[in-house]
Amino acid sequence: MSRYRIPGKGRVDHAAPVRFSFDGRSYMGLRGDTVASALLANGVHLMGRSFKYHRPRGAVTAGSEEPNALIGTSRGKGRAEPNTRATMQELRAGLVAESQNRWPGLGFDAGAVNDLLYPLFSAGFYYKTFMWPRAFWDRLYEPVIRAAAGLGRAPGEPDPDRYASRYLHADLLVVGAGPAGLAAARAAARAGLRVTLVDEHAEMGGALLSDPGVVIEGRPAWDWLAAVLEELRGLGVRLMCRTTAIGYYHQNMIGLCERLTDHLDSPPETAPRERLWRVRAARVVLAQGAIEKPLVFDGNDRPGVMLAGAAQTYLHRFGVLVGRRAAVVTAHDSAYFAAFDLADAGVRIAVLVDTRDAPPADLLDQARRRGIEVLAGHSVTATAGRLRIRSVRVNRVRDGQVAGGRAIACDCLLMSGGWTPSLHLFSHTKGSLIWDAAAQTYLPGETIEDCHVAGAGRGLWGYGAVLADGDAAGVAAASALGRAAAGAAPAVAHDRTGSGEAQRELPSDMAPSLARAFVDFQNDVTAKDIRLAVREGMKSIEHVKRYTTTGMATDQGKLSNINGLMIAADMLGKAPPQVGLTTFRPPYTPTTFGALAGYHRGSHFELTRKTPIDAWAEERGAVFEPVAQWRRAWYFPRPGEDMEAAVARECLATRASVGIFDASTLGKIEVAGPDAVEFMNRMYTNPWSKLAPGRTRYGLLLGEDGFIRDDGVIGRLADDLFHVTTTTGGAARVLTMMEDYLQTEWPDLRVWLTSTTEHWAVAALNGPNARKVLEPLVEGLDISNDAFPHMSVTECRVAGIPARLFRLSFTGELGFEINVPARHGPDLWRALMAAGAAHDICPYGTETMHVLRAEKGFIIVGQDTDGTVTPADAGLGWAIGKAKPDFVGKRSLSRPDMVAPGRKQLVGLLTEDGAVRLEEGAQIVDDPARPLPMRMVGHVTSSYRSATLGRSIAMALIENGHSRMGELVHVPMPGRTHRARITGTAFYDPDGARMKL
Amino acid sequence: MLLIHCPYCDETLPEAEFAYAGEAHIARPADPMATSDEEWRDYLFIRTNARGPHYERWRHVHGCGRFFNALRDTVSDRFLMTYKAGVPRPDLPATEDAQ
Amino acid sequence: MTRFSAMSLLKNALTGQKGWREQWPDSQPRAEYDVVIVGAGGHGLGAAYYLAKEHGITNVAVIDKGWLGGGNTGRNTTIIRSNYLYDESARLYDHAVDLWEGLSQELNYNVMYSKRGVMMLAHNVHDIHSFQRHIHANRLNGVDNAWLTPGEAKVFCPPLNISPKARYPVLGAALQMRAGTARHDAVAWGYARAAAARGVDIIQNCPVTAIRRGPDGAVTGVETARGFIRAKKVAVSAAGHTSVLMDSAGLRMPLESYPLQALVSEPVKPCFPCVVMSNTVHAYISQSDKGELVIGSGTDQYTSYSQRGGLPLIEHTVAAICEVFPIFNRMRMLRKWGGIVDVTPDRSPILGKLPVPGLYVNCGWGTGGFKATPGAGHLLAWTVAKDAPHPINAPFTLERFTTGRLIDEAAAAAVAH
Amino acid sequence: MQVTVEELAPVARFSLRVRDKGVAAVGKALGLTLPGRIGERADRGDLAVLCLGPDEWLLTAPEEARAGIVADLAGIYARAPHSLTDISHREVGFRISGPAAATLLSMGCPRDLDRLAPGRGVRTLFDSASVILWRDGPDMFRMDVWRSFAPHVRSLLEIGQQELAAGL
Repeated sequence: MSRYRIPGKGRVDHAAPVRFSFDGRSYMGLRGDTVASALLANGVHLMGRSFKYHRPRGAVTAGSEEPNALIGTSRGKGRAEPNTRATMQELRAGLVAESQNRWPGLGFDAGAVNDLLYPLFSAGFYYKTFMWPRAFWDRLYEPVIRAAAGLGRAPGEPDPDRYASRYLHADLLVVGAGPAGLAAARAAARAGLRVTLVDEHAEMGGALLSDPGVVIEGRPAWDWLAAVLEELRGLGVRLMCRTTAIGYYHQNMIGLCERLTDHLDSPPETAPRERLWRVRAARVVLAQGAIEKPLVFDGNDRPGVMLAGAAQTYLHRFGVLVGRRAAVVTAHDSAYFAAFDLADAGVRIAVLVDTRDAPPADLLDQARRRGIEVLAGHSVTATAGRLRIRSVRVNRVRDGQVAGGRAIACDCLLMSGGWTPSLHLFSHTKGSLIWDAAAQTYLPGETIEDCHVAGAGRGLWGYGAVLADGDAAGVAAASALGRAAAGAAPAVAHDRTGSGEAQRELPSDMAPSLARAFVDFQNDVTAKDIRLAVREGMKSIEHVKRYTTTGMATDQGKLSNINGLMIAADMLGKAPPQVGLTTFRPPYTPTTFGALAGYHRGSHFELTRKTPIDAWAEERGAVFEPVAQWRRAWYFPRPGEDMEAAVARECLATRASVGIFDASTLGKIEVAGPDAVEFMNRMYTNPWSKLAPGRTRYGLLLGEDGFIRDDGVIGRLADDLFHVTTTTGGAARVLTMMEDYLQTEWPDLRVWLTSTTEHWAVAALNGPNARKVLEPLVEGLDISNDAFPHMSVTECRVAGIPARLFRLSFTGELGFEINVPARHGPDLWRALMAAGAAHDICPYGTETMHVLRAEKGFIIVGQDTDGTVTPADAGLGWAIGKAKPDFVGKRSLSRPDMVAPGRKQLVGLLTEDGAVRLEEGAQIVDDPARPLPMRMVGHVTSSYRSATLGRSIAMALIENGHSRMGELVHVPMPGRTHRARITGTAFYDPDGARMKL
Repeated sequence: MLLIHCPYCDETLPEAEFAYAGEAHIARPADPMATSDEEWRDYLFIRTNARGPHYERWRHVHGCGRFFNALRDTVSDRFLMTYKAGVPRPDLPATEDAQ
Repeated sequence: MTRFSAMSLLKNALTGQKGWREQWPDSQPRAEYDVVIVGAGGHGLGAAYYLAKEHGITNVAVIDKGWLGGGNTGRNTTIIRSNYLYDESARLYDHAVDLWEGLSQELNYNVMYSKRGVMMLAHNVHDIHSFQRHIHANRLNGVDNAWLTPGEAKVFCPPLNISPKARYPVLGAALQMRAGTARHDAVAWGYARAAAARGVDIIQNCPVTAIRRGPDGAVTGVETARGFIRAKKVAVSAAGHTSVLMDSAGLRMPLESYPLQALVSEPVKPCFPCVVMSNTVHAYISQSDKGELVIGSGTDQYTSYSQRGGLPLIEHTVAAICEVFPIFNRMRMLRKWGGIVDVTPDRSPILGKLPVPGLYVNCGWGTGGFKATPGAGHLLAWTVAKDAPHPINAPFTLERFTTGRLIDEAAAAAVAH
Repeated sequence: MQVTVEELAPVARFSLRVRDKGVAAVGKALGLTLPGRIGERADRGDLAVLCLGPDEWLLTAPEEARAGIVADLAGIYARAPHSLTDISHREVGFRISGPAAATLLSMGCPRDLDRLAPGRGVRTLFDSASVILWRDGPDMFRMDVWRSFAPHVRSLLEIGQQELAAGL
């Protein structure tokens, strides 16, 4: 047992030693230790180096607000994380810990040279220099600055761990399981509320864990704690340890992050490492207590200098002495209790320095009884020691005059500047903070959320007061939800109350320019830096913070904000509230990315939608492309074929005989009801009244701004029933748009919309032999050209399956689209493949579909149009019902710039050299000889090698293109410029005879 | 994540089930072709962007599917009321000052 | 103004930094100015600086309801780039980049403009087409932007996951080398210091409550919390608060204000050399000179001035980052914050004169305002001084929403089908 | 904590849309009263009718009952115009049952399931998928998911089951 551990003391398991390593050295700790407590038990204070000056640092706290003792932790491949708080990380067998931001080692760190240059590296230093000569910034200064940045090292491998998330609903959420939180939870649970109680530490109890001497309801604190937890469990309260409330969001939604496995020696394989909880609580009680303030004096950052309350915690929770010969400096009564407890545990208290002239008599009395020398009205002006404090310099102060000091030897220095109520979550609610001039601290004011701050969080001190307040908060929450609740403020004996005074820098006889009195430990911001910032005109705390980086370290100012504010206010001669308070921002403590990402990693990052035919295509070795959320078969390469070869073969086979294509992803909307045709007339540009049942028509949909939004073939199955198809990516958008108009503009129309996209599987059969393949499978229907002409639709049975059969063509060949209920999709597909075998039926993918339609000059919305294209621009003026008084987007088509000359219009483009395929997105110019910036008249929207035509083809949007037929344009590419001629868009079978076979 | 009361479901439910649908009470002109370019611009683009109580539309897209109207304070993000589509625009609750 | 130089730095190092004076005075408003600029962000302060320097107009006040640089200037992810598609946009943003390059020297204030390169990821065929279109247009506009294969992208940004098995595989990237980041606060402070040195009054914590017009309809000044301030020219550069102000001048704007969130990780040693953007998965990331990963999120779906923003958006943003950079999964989010961005129907800014004589506006920058800071300030100053737009901002009028000549970059990157 | 997830056999599903006077007529044709409040459900033998919206109901019935339902409602269309759309193949059904059923669903469903009483059902969200969630009993839920979303939902539920099995 190490010389700093008291046998049998604390809440650690003395029978369960745990081995771990720090910077390669092996140490022994106990189950229940944190890394910090275990290292302290081994006499190790030096745990890290500061950000800027690389000064040696030790743990200054025992909690999540720790700014100094940040370490790298790891357990095997891919399981390493930087900047872990040694004060929060529980010991686990085999834990590997490493110090950070030092080279070659923690004891000797070359970076410490910065510490010698501190006179140069003042606040705002970077903004004033590194500007000359200009070129040096990119090449020299910035690389050097960046190389010096950061604390720990980022992980280098993907994270093998899992993360989880859940929603949780509660009547009352209590944040913080200290005395106030426990009392609140108990009162509310007794009244029958659904209560959740969370605490960021490994066990519940908060301050009680560090004050076992207090007696509550006749029981020693720890017995009372055990009993209360037992009762809460019995009442069905959800108790969550190792759970941090990270943020307070709208209407009482609180984000919790629960750490599930980092403390386990060997977690279950499938267990998540952390879980994010999205809690919605009717009421919230914030009982997060208060955070002890450091004092600001020269050398207040030396290893061994620590908050008094932290020393008390290490003693009682972990049975660890932070030193053998302690000095104490305080502006608050609470440090006396820490001193007393340490003294009673055998620590020699070398001196207790109180900045106040007249500390409470009873404390002085208790000190005297313990033989502790108390120096009231004194200041600490310096400390000595390189990697660990060796002595402290103490000076008497009378009416602002600082007398000469004397050095007092010590191996640790406990400090207390008083306590800051923890109001981070409260201020996430945008709640107002009120400055309490007496206590020199901010207290919670008004908030719009149903939230109540209890206990030390609102400035109360002493267990009796805090417990009573928590109990009252629980009662209030219950009655707010209409539950009668009887309060039971617990009686407390041996209470520890107290008060203190607020300090800025402690008075010193040292020249201010030489004092290294730290306000923000991690970022190495000193009192001097803050005063300099103010002198340079940084008059708001926001400016001071950003200029000096105080409060921007990983503790987010939990230790430094108030001290920084007091000093800035002093410098400005204003009251702190006039200088403001930097807003606390979520999360309360740094939160693992993985926990926020939760399940949304890898294949679950976003779902992939697959059609009923997908499995068949995969079997066939299809290459897939993502389209919106879907994956679609792109092409079906045969052994040895690349994409171009496969697509060429698929195109030729389809034009020569027959091809089959999975069109299931097309959006489908059933438009039904007596007013269906009127609705269609208002939504789409086309006229629908005269479309007979059994017939189909190409439909064009605009936005109200007049630009093309979507298109698709629409079939009229009955007078009051339309089968609308949309683009794959547009399906959801179009339905939403239709519902919007229907519900809010035309609620009088008797028509209903239903998405049937996923009810149907769709096989598109194209090619001169399409009918030969389909005919034998169709029951009770003549599909000859006369009986079932181009652009027809009907219901029938295909291969024994009830189907909706369309005759249409997106390829320019004779075409059918067979819709069958999705589960029967594979059967239909197999039947068609079998029937098609005699005709060498060729499955083709989206790329071939694109080429075939481009050869015909059919557009693809989103490729040949881009959200700035009108029907006229796209050459689709024919699709507009001229006689219709109105349809969505009609009015915008007559806005001045929509009819002005110079609009970009869709045309065909044929390169002079047919072997050249233009790049999609290539820009078009009239005069490639001009210097840059060159005037561009348009761009290539679609471009393919057409195996059918034996040359390349392209479509393009070109200024006034429709009136420039036959003209030559130029397409400048890196290296060379291509010449191309403007043509119509129909390259293949322009009069469409083949579709009507 | 906001909590939103759906006037059709008559339940207060998480924002995740809802989709915002822009400012409310901007009716499409009965005869768009009769509007001036400026009137049409106002319908298409001009928005109040109120700082304070804001009349707006939401859709309970992962619920009853209905579009409805809401009055929400854009400073606090608090919903002051929600009401069914087609209900005439209600006056501001007296308690709320319009910032 | 104490000039920053090696000498002044050394002198102060030896004298305990005693020599530094106020970088800008916290001025009290005077009764009248030639020009009042509403909004002391980078844009507004920049405009004041260029009015004084390039147009000799020094009787200028920049008025802000809070502290200077406390709005979106100090609440963004500091990405600077100019590889926009349309000629109008490309010129606008490239003009800004030109000014960024010499800004530290111009202002004698190190704004840490870091040309580390901005790489935009393509995750599907449609992205590729869209990026190719950008790259070709940029090349002919003289804007640098180059196509990288996945392998090249990985070399440029080692943490990138280019596995073809990814849900959103990286199929390539567009890289603008000249693009990068800058230290956002320093931009506001640098302009403030340089403008103040030329006589501009910077008036903080003084909310402008209304814009006043005379009987002839022309602007006469602004009402503020500290009384009426006379001015024949008023330029509003107040981002999310523009609608409310313009309303007082009887102008209704095509603007909506949305909450935009961003976040940073704990600081780590340099591991991320450039800026990466993925519009498809919504991931925007770089590493600050302090070592924090700076990550941009999207806007919440509803208009708001609350500066709160929800958790789901943060969850999605971080998931997107971890999808593209799986090694960051165990990193930790240090803090997130919210800004208010004003968005126009075509997501391009409005920068120019208004129908009201003497009234000028600079707004609608949406999520992209920081990158334009010097350019916007420069062009706003020109427009105010000459009472006519500079050719570069001439297309960015309010009228375009009446005539239909929108500048819609987002629509141009329409969704694939 | 115990929970099982199983995919259910196909059933006939219809989206029924009707309003005003039509509601009563359609109910009559179906031999029941269409529940008037969103989330309420009515049953007649194997036929279940769930009210999803002010003018929207979901009908589920054995597949062999499909033709009958279509014929019954076609008969009254003239009197009571409505929309009856067959969506049998659009969705896949899962049953989630066991003491931990609600906990499992809480990994993706933002609703307070304590407020979804047995015998009720609603359209809601599971992760990114719009689903219809039926509560058939205190520990028994049914979830209808669009076909192409089902594998994603199923896979998430399996991950959740593993978490519960691991006890964390």
